[in-house]
Amino acid sequence: MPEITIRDALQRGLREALDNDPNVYLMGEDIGAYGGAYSVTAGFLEDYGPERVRDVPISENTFIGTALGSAVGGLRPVVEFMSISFSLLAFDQMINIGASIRYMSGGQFKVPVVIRAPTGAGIQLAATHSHMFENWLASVPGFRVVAASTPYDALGLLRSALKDDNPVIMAEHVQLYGKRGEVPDEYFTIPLGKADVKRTGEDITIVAFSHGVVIAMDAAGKLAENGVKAEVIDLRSLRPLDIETVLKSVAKTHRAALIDENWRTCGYMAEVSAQISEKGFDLLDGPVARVASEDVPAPYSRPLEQMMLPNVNRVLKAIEENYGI
Amino acid sequence: MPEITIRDALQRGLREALDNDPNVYLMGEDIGAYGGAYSVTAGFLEDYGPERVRDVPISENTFIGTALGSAVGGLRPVVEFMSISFSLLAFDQMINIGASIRYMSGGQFKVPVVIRAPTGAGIQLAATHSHMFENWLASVPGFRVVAASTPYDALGLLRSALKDDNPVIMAEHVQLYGKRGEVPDEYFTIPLGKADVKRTGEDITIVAFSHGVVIAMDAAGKLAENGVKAEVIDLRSLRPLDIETVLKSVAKTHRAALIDENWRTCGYMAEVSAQISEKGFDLLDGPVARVASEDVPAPYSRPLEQMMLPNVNRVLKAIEENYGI
Amino acid sequence: MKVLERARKTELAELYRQMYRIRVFEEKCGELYARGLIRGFLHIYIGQEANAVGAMSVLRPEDYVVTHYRDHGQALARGLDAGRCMAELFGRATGVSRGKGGSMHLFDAQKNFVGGHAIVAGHFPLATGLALAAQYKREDRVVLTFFGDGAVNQGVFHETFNLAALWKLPIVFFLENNLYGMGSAIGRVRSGGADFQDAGKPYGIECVVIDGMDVMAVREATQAAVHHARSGKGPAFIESKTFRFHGHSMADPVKYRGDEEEERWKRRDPLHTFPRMLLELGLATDKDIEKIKAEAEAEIDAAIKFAEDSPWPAPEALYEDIYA
Amino acid sequence: MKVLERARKTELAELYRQMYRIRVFEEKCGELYARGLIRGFLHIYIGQEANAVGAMSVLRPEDYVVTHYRDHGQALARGLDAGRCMAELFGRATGVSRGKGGSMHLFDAQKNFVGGHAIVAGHFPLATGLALAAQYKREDRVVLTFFGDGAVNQGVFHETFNLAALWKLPIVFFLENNLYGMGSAIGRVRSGGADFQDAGKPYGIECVVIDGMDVMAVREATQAAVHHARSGKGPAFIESKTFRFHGHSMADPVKYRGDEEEERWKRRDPLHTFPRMLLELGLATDKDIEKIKAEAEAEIDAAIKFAEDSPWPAPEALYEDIYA
Ligand SMILES: Cc1ncc(C[n+]2csc(CCOP(=O)(O)OP(=O)(O)O)c2C)c(N)n1
Ligand SMILES: Cc1ncc(C[n+]2csc(CCOP(=O)(O)OP(=O)(O)O)c2C)c(N)n1
Ligand SMILES: [Mg+2]
Ligand SMILES: [Mg+2]
Repeated sequence: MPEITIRDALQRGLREALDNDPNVYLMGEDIGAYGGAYSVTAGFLEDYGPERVRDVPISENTFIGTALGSAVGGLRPVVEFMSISFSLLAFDQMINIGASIRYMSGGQFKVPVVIRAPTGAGIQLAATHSHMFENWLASVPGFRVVAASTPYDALGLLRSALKDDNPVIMAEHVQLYGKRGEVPDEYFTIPLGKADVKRTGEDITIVAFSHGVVIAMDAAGKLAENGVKAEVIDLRSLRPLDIETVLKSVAKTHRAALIDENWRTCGYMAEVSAQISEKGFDLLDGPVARVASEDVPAPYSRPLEQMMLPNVNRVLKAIEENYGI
Repeated sequence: MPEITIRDALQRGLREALDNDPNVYLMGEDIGAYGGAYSVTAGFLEDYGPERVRDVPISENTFIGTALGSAVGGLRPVVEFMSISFSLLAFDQMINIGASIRYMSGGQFKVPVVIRAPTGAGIQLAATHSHMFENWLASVPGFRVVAASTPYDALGLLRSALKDDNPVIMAEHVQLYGKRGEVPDEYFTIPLGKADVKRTGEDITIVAFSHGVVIAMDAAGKLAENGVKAEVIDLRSLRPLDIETVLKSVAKTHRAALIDENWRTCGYMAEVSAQISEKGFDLLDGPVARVASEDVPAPYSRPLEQMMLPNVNRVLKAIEENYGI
Repeated sequence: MKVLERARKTELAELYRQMYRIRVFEEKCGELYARGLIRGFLHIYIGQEANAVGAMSVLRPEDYVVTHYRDHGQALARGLDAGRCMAELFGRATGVSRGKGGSMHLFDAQKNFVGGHAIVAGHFPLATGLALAAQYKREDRVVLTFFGDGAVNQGVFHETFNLAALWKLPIVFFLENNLYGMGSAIGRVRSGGADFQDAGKPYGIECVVIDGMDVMAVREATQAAVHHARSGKGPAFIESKTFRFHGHSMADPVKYRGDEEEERWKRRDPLHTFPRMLLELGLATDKDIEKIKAEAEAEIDAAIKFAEDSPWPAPEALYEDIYA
Repeated sequence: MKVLERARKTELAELYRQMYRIRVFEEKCGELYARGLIRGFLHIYIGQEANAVGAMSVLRPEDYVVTHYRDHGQALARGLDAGRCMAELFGRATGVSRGKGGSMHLFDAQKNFVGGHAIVAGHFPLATGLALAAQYKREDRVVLTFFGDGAVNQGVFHETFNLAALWKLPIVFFLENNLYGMGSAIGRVRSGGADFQDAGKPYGIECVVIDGMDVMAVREATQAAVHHARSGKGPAFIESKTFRFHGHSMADPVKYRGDEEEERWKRRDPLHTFPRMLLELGLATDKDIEKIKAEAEAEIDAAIKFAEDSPWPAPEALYEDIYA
């Protein structure tokens, strides 16, 4: 199978949508003439023109809200935040219109929009530019939230998002755009709401999403060196959460470690940890090991930033502490 | 001891601060001529004048940011959101300036500001006006977040907040402004970061905050009728979280029920549940029972809204399911 | 000639009828709120009726209407069923939003009435997006969006004016300047003062200032504005000088303004001036007026009865309408 | 006479010196970024030096400066230590922000330099709040805040202009209009076009338009603006026409504009025109100029050495500076 990057996968998915559905258009800051801050839409303006590849003024609340409004009006926008950090400025529109207009109107309107958002730390952009709000967004009824860790998942999830009639937020980790992986030429999709077992094992379940999956796979590799067989679950979808797949694995391994690049306190994995312990109370041999970003604003300096983020060593240490393996 | 309402307690604390510290001023939408949406500042404009009781245009991002800036400039603003729902519009300023400027500058500035925010559902304001963002705000390093359930706590916490040199968010539940309770005339404060045992018991620990404490106390009363002695812990402070007090109680009761008016998924109690199970793994006789708001946008219609919110029956049912008591 | 005159008379009578039924609806709402049958926040429209009625009278069915939380007048003028609106205020299953929206969030997709929005200025991007959809799909539709003087202070006002003008979107911004945003007189919260003519200047959007107590003036100005937007020339902007006779919401004791100001505006109440004009010009008789009133009162009484008799939402409804 | 002339000469030489050291600093940053010693996002100021230098030259030490992420020029012109700035860009413990802020978040409380802010337009409320604090405390201080043409499109621009004008706050808004916000030529994202004179009109804030390639023009206009703000007349607003010679950030291949436009602007490079003028008017000699250059180069070399020799932050630093 051909190997492509996550960026390539996103481009393929977006081009398909533009080619096949005239109501799909792209919108975002500098996605056109500039080609996108992370080059996901490079070349699109040339191919699809300014009506379908729309550069917008720097006014997040309005351009996101406008995308939502156009979806209510029958279009299917794919709108890009230059960074999920800037979504803070658009939370009102996202939540009070995007997630709520259908409910508030008693089901009269739908909002078929895909919101793409580069997320995450690790490239030294400091506090204002290194946010991850997946946990917050995933707590909002009305949204779907997905996060791919491979090109295959990125394309499959994007295709499903583009078929869904609700606001779907795709959190794209900035460290993963260049990540390579196999993607078949044949058409496939990945349902929203299904986790994926990225590696099977019997001794411990490691749950992660987005860039955390890279850490999880590395950790599983290290554990294997000591004869410990880790199962790695890539949640892929944060809302809805596929807790069944997690519990099934924990029922087998009796151990769970969670990797979260959110701030630890009220991070996404707090919910997963809570659910494992609440629903799988009798399954566990020891407490869930939760490894997350430290509760500090993201620092610029590389050694500090690296300390802040989860890494393989911290995962191995937490597993060892909780389970002695 | 004299009985006063939470509204009275807040008024007393604010007047003290205005009387004693010339750098304290109040700012918010319609807090002056109108007297505040929930009348907390009624009469203040007359007594302190427009320089210290400042009405602002409807522009949440800017007036909150201006308050933060004036705090950096040496003042000690107390700024009021008309509703925590509208804080969505100011999240950028709150997080990227309020919570971060100290860190980003390597500790050169401080931001002594108290942000007061009416919060919560239950009075039929529907989806856009019934939010609780305590969980999100409590996940942000740099903030302190408190929530009082009694007039005594409200005054004590407000006094401490006014002495703290960091942004302190006071979430004030809209259903509690009129709640009465005893408050001594003598000066006292309540440290930020300390939970309070509102009722002692040996059989089960019920953890709550804000309006949830009212439900918890009612539930404890009902349980007592069946001879079950519940301990009720009012967290009071959501950041920092006083998990020690919670664990101490669970070590005694071996059972825990949590009440959360946040949406269930990634609600604040997800973190508390996770920490109890992670840190108190061997303490529990059964899984933590978590009762939260249903994952739906808040509906207007009264029966629906009541169904959405936690109540005594749901708490009792969850306790019975998990612990058979 | 006779035919034309009769048509004209009917049209004028219809304007009066619309204004009157809104007035009655709102008066009843006030009573029902006091009795606890309507809850949450309730913002009534009394005094401003000429705006919704005049403006809406020139729209086509396919045009979109988007407004803020003070939305009963717009909803009724747009043709939403009074009974289903009242049922919404009662929180009943038969409400226009199935009881989930309440007073501030009325919706009716059939009428292209896209809310009812309670975040001040939060409906601007939605309205802009609907206009973008119409433009993109080459549909012959305009968006008419209402807002208050307080909304101009929100940043999103500036952002949407910029975007709508930049893309020449078919949208009419209708400002109901009633001089107060809640308890805040404009001059206390806006550096530009109480007049908004300049507000669109930086975006190249001209403002037409009109008397919002005169339903004919509203109608005429909106006709021109809609024509402007419909013909591809981009957004139009109307500032209507008007006044709400009661408090901001039912919770408001109105301590921030004087009786004298209220009295001055009440003398211009369109519910008095307009029928008087019709009578004076011989365009209606006392009997016509009485008939309209009686019918409107009966309609609203029936609406209340419909609401009272309507069922509460079923418990399952709590979980419905979240996802499409 | 002699004394005055000498003072004048020294002043002019100082303006040149400041511009030159910024230029060298920025050129070196570009190289160091390519070598991976500076990381994150890096936005350099080359071409715009006359703005920071001219404007800052009229401030008093107690005045506040607040700017956006393209902040090296402002930082140096405000008197921040070049070595500690460079150390910040290297992420070292000796950096002005202890290595926690990086290029986009330079701070120095001693110099009343309150950032370095990376959210476009996000520093407006902070600047407004500092001005409010000064006014409230009856301090004789003004706030000078810099921003780009892209920032005007954010709602918060409108909100702060309104608030600052409403309360007559002592603040100078200095717009460096370099014609592009990242890859977006103004005309493609702003309905008002490339000129900003009207942008303050709705708030009653007059705009002075100046040539941002002429350090003397910048100085003069800022002097007047600061005087206006200092004397209690409220905010002042300057639009400076300028240009960045390089890409938006180091990641930008600058595909959205033509060479010809760049060449045109480069002919007006203040680093060429200003010393040429000094020489022509006999206000400086070739030797003076060479000396300034050599000193500035030495200063920046030393700054780099200081940064390179500086320690990384200690691990404890991760948890410090969150709470006061
Ligand atoms: C973002 C936001 N801030 C504050 C409020 C509270 N609020 C509701 S209406 C209102 C006044 C709005 O005044 P205006 O726009 O003039 O409309 P009017 O009520 O006069 O019709 C305020 C402050 C809100 N709903 N949303
Ligand atoms: C809220 C927000 N949106 C987008 C960005 C990404 N961004 C950084 S700088 C920039 C362009 C700003 O242009 P301008 O204000 O003209 O300043 P210049 O870079 O030209 O100095 C953009 C879009 C950001 N940092 N913050
Ligand atoms: Mg108004
Ligand atoms: Mg620019």
